[in-house]
Amino acid sequence: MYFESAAAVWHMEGHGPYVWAAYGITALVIILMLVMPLLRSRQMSRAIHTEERRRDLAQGRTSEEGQHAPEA
Amino acid sequence: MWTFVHKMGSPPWFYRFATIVIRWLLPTVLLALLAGSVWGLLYAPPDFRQGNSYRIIYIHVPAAVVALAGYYVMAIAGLVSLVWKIKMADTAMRAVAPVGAALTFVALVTGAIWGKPTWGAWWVWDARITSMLILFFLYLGVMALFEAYDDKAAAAKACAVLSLVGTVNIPIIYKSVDWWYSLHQPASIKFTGESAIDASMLYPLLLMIGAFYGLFALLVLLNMKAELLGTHRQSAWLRSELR
Amino acid sequence: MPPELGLFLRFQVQRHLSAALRRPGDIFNPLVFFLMVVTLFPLGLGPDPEVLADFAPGIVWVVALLSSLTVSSRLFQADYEDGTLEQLALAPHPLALAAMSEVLSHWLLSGVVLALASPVFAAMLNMPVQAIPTLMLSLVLGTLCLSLTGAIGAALTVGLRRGGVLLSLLTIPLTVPVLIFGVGAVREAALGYDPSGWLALLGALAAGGLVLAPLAAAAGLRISLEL
Amino acid sequence: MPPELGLFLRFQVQRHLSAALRRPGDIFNPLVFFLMVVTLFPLGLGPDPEVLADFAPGIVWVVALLSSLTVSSRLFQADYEDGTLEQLALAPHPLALAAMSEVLSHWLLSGVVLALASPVFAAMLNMPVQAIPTLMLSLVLGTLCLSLTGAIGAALTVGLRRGGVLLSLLTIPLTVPVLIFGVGAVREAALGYDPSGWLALLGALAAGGLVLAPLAAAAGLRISLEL
Amino acid sequence: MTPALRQGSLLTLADVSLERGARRLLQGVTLEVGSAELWQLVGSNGSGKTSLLRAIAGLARLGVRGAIGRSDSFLYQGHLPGLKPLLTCRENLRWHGSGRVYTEMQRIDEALAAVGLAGYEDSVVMQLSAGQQRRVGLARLWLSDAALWLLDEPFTAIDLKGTALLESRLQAHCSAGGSVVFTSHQPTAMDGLQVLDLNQYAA
Amino acid sequence: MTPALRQGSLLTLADVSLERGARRLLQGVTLEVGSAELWQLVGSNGSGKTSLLRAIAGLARLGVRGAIGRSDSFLYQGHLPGLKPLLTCRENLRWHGSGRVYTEMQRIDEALAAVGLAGYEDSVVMQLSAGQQRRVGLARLWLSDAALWLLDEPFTAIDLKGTALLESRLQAHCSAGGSVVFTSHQPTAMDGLQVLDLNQYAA
Ligand code: HEM
Ligand SMILES: Nc1ncnc2c1ncn2[C@@H]1O[C@H](COP(=O)(O)OP(=O)(O)OP(=O)(O)O)[C@@H](O)[C@H]1O
Ligand SMILES: Nc1ncnc2c1ncn2[C@@H]1O[C@H](COP(=O)(O)OP(=O)(O)OP(=O)(O)O)[C@@H](O)[C@H]1O
Ligand SMILES: [Mg+2]
Ligand SMILES: [Mg+2]
Repeated sequence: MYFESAAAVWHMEGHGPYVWAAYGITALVIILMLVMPLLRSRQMSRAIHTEERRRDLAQGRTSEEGQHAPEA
Repeated sequence: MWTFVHKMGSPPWFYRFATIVIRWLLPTVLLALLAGSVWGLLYAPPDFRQGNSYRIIYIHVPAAVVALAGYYVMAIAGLVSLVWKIKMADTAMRAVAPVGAALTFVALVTGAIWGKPTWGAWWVWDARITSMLILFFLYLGVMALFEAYDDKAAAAKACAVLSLVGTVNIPIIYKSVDWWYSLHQPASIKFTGESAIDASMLYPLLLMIGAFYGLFALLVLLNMKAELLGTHRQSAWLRSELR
Repeated sequence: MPPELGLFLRFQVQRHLSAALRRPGDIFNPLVFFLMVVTLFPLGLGPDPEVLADFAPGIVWVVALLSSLTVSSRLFQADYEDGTLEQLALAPHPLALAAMSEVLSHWLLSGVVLALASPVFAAMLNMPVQAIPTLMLSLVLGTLCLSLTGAIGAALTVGLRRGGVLLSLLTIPLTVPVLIFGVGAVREAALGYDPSGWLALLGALAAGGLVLAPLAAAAGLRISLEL
Repeated sequence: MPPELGLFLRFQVQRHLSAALRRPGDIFNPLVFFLMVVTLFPLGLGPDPEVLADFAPGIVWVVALLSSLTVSSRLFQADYEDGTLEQLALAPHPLALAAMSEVLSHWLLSGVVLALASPVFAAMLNMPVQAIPTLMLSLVLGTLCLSLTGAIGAALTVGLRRGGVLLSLLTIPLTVPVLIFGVGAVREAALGYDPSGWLALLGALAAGGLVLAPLAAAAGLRISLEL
Repeated sequence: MTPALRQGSLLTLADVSLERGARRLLQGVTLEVGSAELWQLVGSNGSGKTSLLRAIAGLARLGVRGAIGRSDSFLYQGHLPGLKPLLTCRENLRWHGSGRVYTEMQRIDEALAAVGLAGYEDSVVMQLSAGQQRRVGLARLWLSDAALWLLDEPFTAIDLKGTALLESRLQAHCSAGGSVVFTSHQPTAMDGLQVLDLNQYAA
Repeated sequence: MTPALRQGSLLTLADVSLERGARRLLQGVTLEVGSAELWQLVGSNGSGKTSLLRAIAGLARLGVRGAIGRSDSFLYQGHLPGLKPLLTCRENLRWHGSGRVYTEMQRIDEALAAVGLAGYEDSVVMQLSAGQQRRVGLARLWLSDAALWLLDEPFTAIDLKGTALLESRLQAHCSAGGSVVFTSHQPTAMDGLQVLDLNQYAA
């Protein structure tokens, strides 16, 4: 470890704000980029599930029966 | 080899492949990013000229390098989709653009932040910075074009054409921006020489570059999966996959 | 029995020119536009002749780029909207040839005319006289490159509503080399050096563009027709 | 029984905004376009920060003017082509009110957004920080003037094919005062003086324009409908 | 209400003549439309049907001579439907160029259902077929409370079922005391239809 | 000549299915058009007539499945006439988008006369009425020597006399061994007309 104390890490001899801002923004962008597709996937699969259930209900089947849908 | 390519082109197979890869890649990449950052931020020695502000290099350079490579990945995907009409290539191209744009954005913003303590200005019209900005524009163009089409199949084809044209142009752009800079007898601002970097600074940098490549792959795969869920919501394989 | 390719190209260009000549305003208006925009710069930058002369090549070239973009955004619009494009796509001739004829007519009516008129702008901005031949030649070559690039963007956006700004977004990054080479040539000539290196680069861009851009534009047009 | 005038205006603006929000690109693209055009200037004029800072107010304002012109050239185009304009002309409300709503929506989506983003351009061109509030305020007022002027030109040219360049011809001379006042304000602020005189002039232009331009635009639209 | 309008009628044309470019098109057109009347304008291509309708609506004034009196409560629908391609069917009907705003979503949905577009309420108009787009425009007839309708070729691109539907709507409007003046090249078989042949006024 | 074309026929569709956006439009369309045949495509609004014609012409390929074989000698005329508003009728016919250039002015004038536009040869197309503009586009049928004609709603905006004229032209083309596939909502009474109802293939 190069720095002696947590305060020194924070301050970085005056360059702290710049360095931490850069890392912070980068972390923010990475998290956003990770979360967006995950959220979209979850939303999609939930939509597919409800659609499926509605269709199964309409056909008077339980969702267990529909499990062996043929591969397309 | 061909069977592998063939398999990659089939959405069900790719979906399963991506699911497995993501399961391994996600923790690995996060760990590598964390380790590299801690190493670069806390353990690497400061630069003798720039002091601690140089620690930004551990995100700035990896982001810049991967962003540049990303454009070629996108163009290759475009070529594959135009020539061999493989649908997954469309999806890949669609997925690369926002990731590449985000990484370019990171490179630009961290560079701008770095510039303030180093050069006293948020922005300088250095040749390399300028060409990075143009790369950002190229990504934004592809994204805007994709947005503008309603029909996603047509959108992918259009973006493929655009990114191929861009690829032909990138070397010319880079060269021309270099000449532009030398034409105007640049101000006394210079990047630090690249060969001067010490091993204790280099290793964390290499680790971070690797981690960013992994991050790129991870983000692209995640985007592709989300895209597949959207476009194949009617197909039986996806429904059985989700149970 | 389709006519020969050369004949096809000739008739196409002829058709464009005769439509344009029916409205001579279409030729003069861009020139006046150019003139007005060039006058905006002294208003915006301050009228010091020294300063203006120094930056004249840059100003003329930036304006040329912007005005070329503005005009080329509608390159295929009329043909798309009235169904001519469909017919061209179904024709036995390669669509790239039709795209090329469109670009060439557009260039003759805008770029070449602009280059011919450019000495006036040079005079307005105090550009040294020895730079004028270079300015004209670089504009002739450069506007061809700009029209070719614009054609690719126009082909990709022709089927879309509100393509206007989108087109600029797609093409501006691609036109950066043209701007740099053009300014480089005129600047070098204004300083009394030999600009032929820069002009050669512009020529190479134009030649490469003439081969590749029509192909890309044709691919873009086929996609747009699917919408 | 027609709804109240205020309601009419509100619904009109709402209609425009909801069409624009369906395509967020319509809001972001002009910003990116602006960024790109600002980038063209260092490429044309050279990277020297001193020079750029000197020219910055002029550059930003010329670009704002040109981009406003480009966009506003199509202000009434869609309404003309799909027949909405006929209906508006037959409506019990004054046509000027409809024109005003068109201008206001356009301004909200372009001018105001541009003003909000202008600090980034200021940083890129090394403009002094103390000039930024003035830059933003002057852009808000100035782009309203530009949109209003553009609307008059667009109304007069909407029935014509290839109105694009013609429009610029009509409106550029009318926008010269806006450019001069805008640059004046920013320049003054950059030098540390009080820009309120220039801003007051811009505000007066905007207020006068808000009253008169819709009337002129409505008259122009009626003429265009006769074609 | 324009001054030339006779009492109790919705439209009066007295010796109207039209010019376009430098050419005289029509001369001496005289017509009186009371309430509950159904008029079809016929005439060969280029005889001036569109020009006359636009003159009646007040969109064209240059080259129009003679006295035109027209009720203020009218609806004009020309060749162009006035639809915004990026808005959905619902949004397009919600707001009408004439400044009318329909806020009851239920009436809008009923109108859409009436023209056979149930299920397309939230589709963007751009993605409809030629006939479907025309139908969205025609749905306005189900929302209108104007007395006089001026319709230029309303049957264009509409299929047979749609034609029957539209005809019954026009007749319902007449039964309610309104009047319709429309152009069409196809002979239509509606009760009480009166035909004005513009060829006879050709100048 | 596309590979899927059977010997002696001008158009073969084998189990063609169409998709637009994410929606299946048509499924299992099968059709064989030999020479001297006259086919009318019917179907309600939005059933996919335009989409099918575009797929046959080769303008749409995304979302088209199945085998389409079509003679190389064909003419497609869609909703849009492909006329330049600023050129005159003569100039517009002289040059055709398909790359064909007709240099004999006499044939052009004959075609214009055939569609009832004698006297308008040098009029700028922009200033013609809706039906007259359609007629200029249709004049191309008098100049064409393609075997297969694909026409999308050719009768739109044409008056009764014009309709009769066009019908006789289509029949003359068939007598000469050519074939026509056209869409129209109006029932037409031509000899030997065959009708394909797309509603039956709706997916
Ligand atoms: C917005 C501003 C900036 C941008 C867009 C930018 C862009 C880039 C790019 C693209 C690279 C990778 C080049 C390569 O690996 O070949 C890079 C590397 C680098 N940048 Fe930046 N940069 C910016 C600001 C800065 C600043 C202010 C500094 C600090 C002095 C800096 C220092 C470096 C260093 C040291 C490298 C790696 C060593 C080298 O390859 O020379 N950059 N930058
Ligand atoms: N650009 C588009 N994007 C997505 N879907 C579309 C598009 N254009 C048309 N469609 C859909 O395709 C279907 C068929 O359209 P098409 O134009 O082929 O119908 P059509 O049979 O020609 O109808 P019409 O008789 O109204 O002309 C319609 O239901 C429409 O909603
Ligand atoms: N913009 C114009 N400028 C000059 N003349 C015009 C213009 N538009 C139409 N005309 C002329 O006016 C005449 C009547 O046109 P109009 O559109 O009223 O005919 P129409 O009866 O509606 O015909 P159609 O049945 O073809 O729709 C035509 O002969 C045409 O040449
Ligand atoms: Mg008409
Ligand atoms: Mg159709």
